[in-house]
Amino acid sequence: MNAADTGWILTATALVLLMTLPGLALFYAGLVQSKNILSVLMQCIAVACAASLIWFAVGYTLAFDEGNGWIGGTSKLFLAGIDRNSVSGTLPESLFAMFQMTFAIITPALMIGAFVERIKFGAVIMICSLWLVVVYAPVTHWVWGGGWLAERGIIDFAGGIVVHVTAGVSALVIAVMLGARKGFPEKITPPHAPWMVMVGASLLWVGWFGFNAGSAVAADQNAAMAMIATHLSAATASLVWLAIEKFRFGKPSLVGLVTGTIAGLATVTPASGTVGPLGGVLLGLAGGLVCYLAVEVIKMRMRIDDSLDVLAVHGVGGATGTLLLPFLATIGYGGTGLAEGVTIGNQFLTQLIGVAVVAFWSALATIIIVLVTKSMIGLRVTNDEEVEGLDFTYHGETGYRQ
Amino acid sequence: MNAADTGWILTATALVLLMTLPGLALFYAGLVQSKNILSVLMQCIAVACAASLIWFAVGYTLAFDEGNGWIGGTSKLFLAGIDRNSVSGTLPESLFAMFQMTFAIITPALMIGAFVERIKFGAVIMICSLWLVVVYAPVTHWVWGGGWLAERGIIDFAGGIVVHVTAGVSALVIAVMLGARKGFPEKITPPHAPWMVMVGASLLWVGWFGFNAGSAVAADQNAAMAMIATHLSAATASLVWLAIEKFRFGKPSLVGLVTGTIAGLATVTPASGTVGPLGGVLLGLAGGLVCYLAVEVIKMRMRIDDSLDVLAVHGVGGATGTLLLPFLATIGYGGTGLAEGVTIGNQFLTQLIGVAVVAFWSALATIIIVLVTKSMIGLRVTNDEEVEGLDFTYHGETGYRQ
Amino acid sequence: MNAADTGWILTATALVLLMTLPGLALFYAGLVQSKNILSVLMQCIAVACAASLIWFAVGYTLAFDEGNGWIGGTSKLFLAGIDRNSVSGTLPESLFAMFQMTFAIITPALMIGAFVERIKFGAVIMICSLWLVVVYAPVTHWVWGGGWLAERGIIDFAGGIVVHVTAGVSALVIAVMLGARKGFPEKITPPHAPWMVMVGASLLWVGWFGFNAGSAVAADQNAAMAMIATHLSAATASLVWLAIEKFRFGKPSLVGLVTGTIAGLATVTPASGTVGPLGGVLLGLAGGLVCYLAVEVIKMRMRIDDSLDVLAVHGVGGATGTLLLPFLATIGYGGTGLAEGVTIGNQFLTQLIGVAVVAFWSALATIIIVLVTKSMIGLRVTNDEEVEGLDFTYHGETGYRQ
Amino acid sequence: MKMIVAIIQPHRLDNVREALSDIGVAGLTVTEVKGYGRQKGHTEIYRGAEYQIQYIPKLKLEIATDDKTAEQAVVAIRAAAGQNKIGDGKIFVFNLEDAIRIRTGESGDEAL
Amino acid sequence: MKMIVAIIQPHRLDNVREALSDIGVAGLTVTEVKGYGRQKGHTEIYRGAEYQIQYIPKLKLEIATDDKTAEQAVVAIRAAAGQNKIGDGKIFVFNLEDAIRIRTGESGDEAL
Amino acid sequence: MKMIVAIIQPHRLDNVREALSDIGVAGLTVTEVKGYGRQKGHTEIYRGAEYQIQYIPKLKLEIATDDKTAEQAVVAIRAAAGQNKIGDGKIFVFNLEDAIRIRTGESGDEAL
Ligand SMILES: Nc1ncnc2c1ncn2[C@@H]1O[C@H](COP(=O)(O)OP(=O)(O)O)[C@@H](O)[C@H]1O
Ligand SMILES: Nc1ncnc2c1ncn2[C@@H]1O[C@H](COP(=O)(O)OP(=O)(O)O)[C@@H](O)[C@H]1O
Ligand SMILES: Nc1ncnc2c1ncn2[C@@H]1O[C@H](COP(=O)(O)OP(=O)(O)O)[C@@H](O)[C@H]1O
Repeated sequence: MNAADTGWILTATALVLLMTLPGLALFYAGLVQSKNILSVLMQCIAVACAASLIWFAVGYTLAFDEGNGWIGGTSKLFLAGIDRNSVSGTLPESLFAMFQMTFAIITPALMIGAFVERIKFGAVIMICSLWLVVVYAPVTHWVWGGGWLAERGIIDFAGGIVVHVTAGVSALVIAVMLGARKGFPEKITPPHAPWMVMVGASLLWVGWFGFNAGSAVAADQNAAMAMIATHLSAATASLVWLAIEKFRFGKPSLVGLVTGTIAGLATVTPASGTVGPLGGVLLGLAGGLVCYLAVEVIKMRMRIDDSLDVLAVHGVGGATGTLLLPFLATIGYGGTGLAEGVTIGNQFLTQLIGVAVVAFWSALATIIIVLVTKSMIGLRVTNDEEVEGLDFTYHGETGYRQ
Repeated sequence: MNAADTGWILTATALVLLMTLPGLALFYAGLVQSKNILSVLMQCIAVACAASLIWFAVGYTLAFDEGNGWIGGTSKLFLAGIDRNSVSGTLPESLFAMFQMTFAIITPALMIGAFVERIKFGAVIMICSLWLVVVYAPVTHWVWGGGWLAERGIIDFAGGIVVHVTAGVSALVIAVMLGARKGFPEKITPPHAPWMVMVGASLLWVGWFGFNAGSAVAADQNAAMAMIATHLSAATASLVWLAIEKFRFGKPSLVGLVTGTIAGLATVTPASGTVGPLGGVLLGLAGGLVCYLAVEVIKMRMRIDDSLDVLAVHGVGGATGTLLLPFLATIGYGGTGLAEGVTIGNQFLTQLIGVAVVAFWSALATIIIVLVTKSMIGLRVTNDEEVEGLDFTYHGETGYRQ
Repeated sequence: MNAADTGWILTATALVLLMTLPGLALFYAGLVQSKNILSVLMQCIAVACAASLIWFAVGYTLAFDEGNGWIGGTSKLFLAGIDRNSVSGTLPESLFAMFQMTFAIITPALMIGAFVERIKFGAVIMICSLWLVVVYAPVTHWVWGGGWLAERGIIDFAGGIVVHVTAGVSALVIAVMLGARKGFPEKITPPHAPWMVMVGASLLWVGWFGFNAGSAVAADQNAAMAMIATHLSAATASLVWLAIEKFRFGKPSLVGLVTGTIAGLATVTPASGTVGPLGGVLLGLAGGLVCYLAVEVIKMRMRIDDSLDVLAVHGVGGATGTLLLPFLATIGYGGTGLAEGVTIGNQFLTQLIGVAVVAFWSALATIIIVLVTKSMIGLRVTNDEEVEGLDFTYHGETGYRQ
Repeated sequence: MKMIVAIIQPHRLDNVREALSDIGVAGLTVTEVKGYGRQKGHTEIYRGAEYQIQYIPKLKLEIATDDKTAEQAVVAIRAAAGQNKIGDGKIFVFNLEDAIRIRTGESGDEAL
Repeated sequence: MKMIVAIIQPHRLDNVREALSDIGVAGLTVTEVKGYGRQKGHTEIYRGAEYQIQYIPKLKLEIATDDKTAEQAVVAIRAAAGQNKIGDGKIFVFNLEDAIRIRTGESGDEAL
Repeated sequence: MKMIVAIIQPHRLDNVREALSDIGVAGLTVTEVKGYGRQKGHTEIYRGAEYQIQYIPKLKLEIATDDKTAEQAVVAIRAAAGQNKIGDGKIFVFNLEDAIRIRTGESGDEAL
């Protein structure tokens, strides 16, 4: 066990929890109508709690216990066998399990953005809970738990595939199956609190240092390089979004800029262990552009009410970074290059297979999960409930009383 | 001196400060009426500042300087003698004193929840300042400073007794002596900003990692185990509260869930160095249930206006964890068990004595402090001031001007 | 490379980013009118993004690459040559560059407070970008990059001169050249959200631990001493401000107290590596008093609309700490004393020269930058835009929609 | 001229506005108000304690019309706002002595 | 019918409402307003600078009643809202031509 | 007596208030309202999607005056609020049957 690494990952764990609570919760809550602010905060924190217990009970073992190429073993159900002497790499295994738990918290929480303002609270909990077991745990095993994609040499440093592609694709599926918000797209009301969106995005940015630099699971140069690449990608994508809005509409918006921030962060995530500073900047450029277009296509053209653009920003960003990584591994200084004897072509193919198969599995499994949930407790609130707002109808509370 | 431990405790110190500023401040401010939001924030930060200077001047030496079983010595008044080479365990002593200072900040600040919306600002400062010297410093010495309870082998890893029992009991005493808010209980108005309560709770949760895992004063497996136990207790208690509200009222509320979060965190605090993950879950279960009942009993049955439930959530939670700890030390994996040759019975007795004596002393001393304060500057604002709100009447400001 | 130091600076970097995003942004946004809240948040985050890329491209090399006494070299443009093995002291150089980047982010962002509510968005970006290259990078080289002031033995541990004097002086210059807000001083409206100001100040306080204790670039006793001195200065200055308002107006305000907090933090910054706890308290006393007077003089007497008191709080605070430091280096315990054979007089002279020359250069360069910006894109919004508010006129958004 | 003041359920606003434009009423002024009446307010529960919310959010619409349009307007509002639930609201009709358009100074019916 | 409009101090609301129900007035509509009048607004001080807050938060109550109840209502409001301080507020009485209950279509006194 | 109700652009408030005090009108009540009329609301764009904001923030001023002051008041308001832009707003004049000062019980013109 290495104390320095342990100290840094204890910190990184706190930072990743900060991403969801309250970072992501505020980011999403500011984007909805004021009559639904509490429902979004509630969905985020309730999912975080449920995910924690599920990860403790079955998630960790299915993801990280030795098993076959497709799924982990069951010897660590309820973290069985993990005592004060168990280690994982240079960390106490309890810490590794805890660090990974914060990833298992934010990933399903990310999906919430796709179905806010119209979904039953119970459905959110059920869908996210099943999803964690059926989609997140196995995919984590494939990529980080020594599964078949790991075997194939896929590179996903901090979760472009594991976190962003899974959540993004599944979110879209749920949004489609649930249906759009009343009045979408013409009569949707704008974000009720852009300032809150910015605060959430800022906390996500800060917390993402724990997410990406923490994924080095060590306090070393790889963590350092991941942090600077992450930061530069976020800054670049933010400015890309600002520039696009400036030229298209004349007025760059705060909500736009911070959406770019998140796009940049999602895009650099899988590559943050592979690229250097320049690579980070280039990923930010690509992520900013691609995600902006993706929002257009999905919301405007395809008219799908992925309400807070989970697929367009997270899924597409994560996939973009995953696929560009082979080309950027050797750009500029600070990159790691690819493994001995692996060509850019090979690596790209591996990455592509990873994205495709994971996207496919996420979609398929989510369809089943949603159908099951629908048949058991239903998905959508009534028209009146949607009109009155979920804060009062589902939680009996009022968001603002000034 | 160990650099890795030092790095982690520097971090933990920042996290514990974050718990109070702005965590606890927001948690409390969101629960009051909008006309009192600033007064609550002001009380929290002013108490934090006063506590810092008092800890520097007399608190640290009375708590941690060698003395007798009841009180520490005075050789470290104004941190005398602490220079750049002084160490405490594997840490620079200046860091240990600073880390402990953040505990001395949050403990009196916790009490504020009991007397909001009706107490004079001056009385808050005076009561909390005296309390820090008369209650907190000695009790800290008893438990953590080598005092009589330490001698007796009491286990209070991060402050179930030192922080939560002292603050909870004293808070109730102050609430009773001050009297209820105008119109309590029928005409009290609901929390003005549940979203703010959730943000505060989230920051408390994140900061609590520094509080509990930091109490290992090392970057090691004990810190790691404390973090995961803490997290699981918080998640479990949150869901317990959610479930209770769902079954009793049909609508689970955000304020309810996050109240459960804090109950779970307070409950696991004393035991977080002793139990493993499963112990954390069980403590969360117990804490969630017991604290929920305590709120009922104190507010509904006894009709005491401990306005934000400081005793019910913190005091009762801390005591519950302290008393259950002997039974959970060996449950599941990752627990430490009890000291060589100590039976569960012995340990429980010790824990019980600790809780009882500390509760008694906290109550007694607080009564005197309040009487002194009342005679010198008075306790309660006038009826008109209470109606107009403390933000303007005591601080000359307006909370919201949109 | 030392892993423990690396772990702490990774953390400190996250904390310093937290200072700007969202700390400073909220601190400033709460002080303006609600119709300008988004414009302030936008200016802060857009400047943060621009500064990051500029630091990556030219800032770091001009500040820290070997050069002459006045400016650094150009061998590290775009962080050229920094790979995974490059070290700086005991840290990976990529981390040192990243840590310093967060300083390069907050310094220009500090200036925003001087010209809010009336400046063109484009002008903010242009001025801050040029300023970073022409003022911040060279001055950083002078003091921290081995330049002429370093040679002369100046002491500026965490940026009293580099950060606060540069930003404060330049901010005032910009405010003067831009002109006051419409109706200043009689008809200015009070802060629209004091609660938000307090939240921002709290996050600044927490983040400042990374700023000052991080400036030890090690997890050691110097970091620890810096943290406690920093904290005590903040607490003291807060109470000084509270006391002044209590005696002058009868009502201590929240905005006042937290302004004292920031004054105390700015004042201790340059000295936080030199003094001990008592020195921190004394600096807080001095900083609280001097900055309070400075606000009076600049706003009331000189009637300059440095809107959020950047010079009075940051510039004056930083200068005060820089000049007092020689006298406090040996007060109480925990101070470092001055270098072998350096008298208080010599050191004071060096500090004075540093403050004076940096202030002069900041003013001169800023005048030119502002003139250039004015001639190219103009500085001030139209009267109608100012009346309608910058949120909608420049960013097309509405801050609150409840 | 008449000033029609309607207290309605917030979510009926768009309905009502469309109904009014159909009969050629171009302008109106909306105010967020709280209503107290037959409709019992809801209760909210925090930490087990019940809070009775007696004042219910409503919207108040003020519509100035000429005399003949007034009656149609009342009918239109009723049709568009009514859900035949307690709390649907009320319509009040006042005599409006004069109306002036600030921009042009037109007064009387032309000002509407 | 009459429409009684009362501008009162916010914290007198409950008093007034109770006084009104005592005389059988069931409904009313409340609006948050800002008042300017004899009562000088307070000053707030931020960082040593004084800010004059001229507009004072008040509540505006609108109560529709039949003609005979109107007078009692005015008396009741005065009694319940008055503290004999500047800023207590004012009561305005208008003629109300018609009132319609949206739900039922009842009009005139039955609608109240 | 008359009750003058003016819907104006928010930023014209101070102008109007000064103009009114010049003609000796001491008091008024201000309400934040949203207006719908000839003036097209602005659009806001979030993530590329356009949102049409149809209801425009306005201020509603209520000024009770005696009959003779009323006309001056209308003129004064027009002059002070007008910028000759669509959306400048409107002025409505009602007959005010009675006014009572809560504090003193004075009624009629003395109450103003
Ligand atoms: N006498 C009244 N004067 C003024 N406003 C009233 C009066 N009675 C009702 N209202 C308003 O009308 C709204 C609806 O009235 P309510 O009695 O709740 O339902 P309904 O009119 O459908 O029976 C109330 O919320 C209140 O705002
Ligand atoms: N002429 C007026 N027209 C409309 N509202 C008025 C008028 N005069 C006063 N008010 C309202 O009545 C409130 C109380 O009036 P004020 O003159 O302050 O106290 P008082 O009526 O007790 O002398 C004011 O805040 C304002 O809202
Ligand atoms: N018929 C009406 N009844 C009530 N209020 C109206 C009416 N017409 C306009 N208003 C109010 O007057 C404001 C300005 O009117 P508008 O038509 O936009 O500009 P203008 O009167 O200058 O042509 C509107 O925002 C609305 O609040």
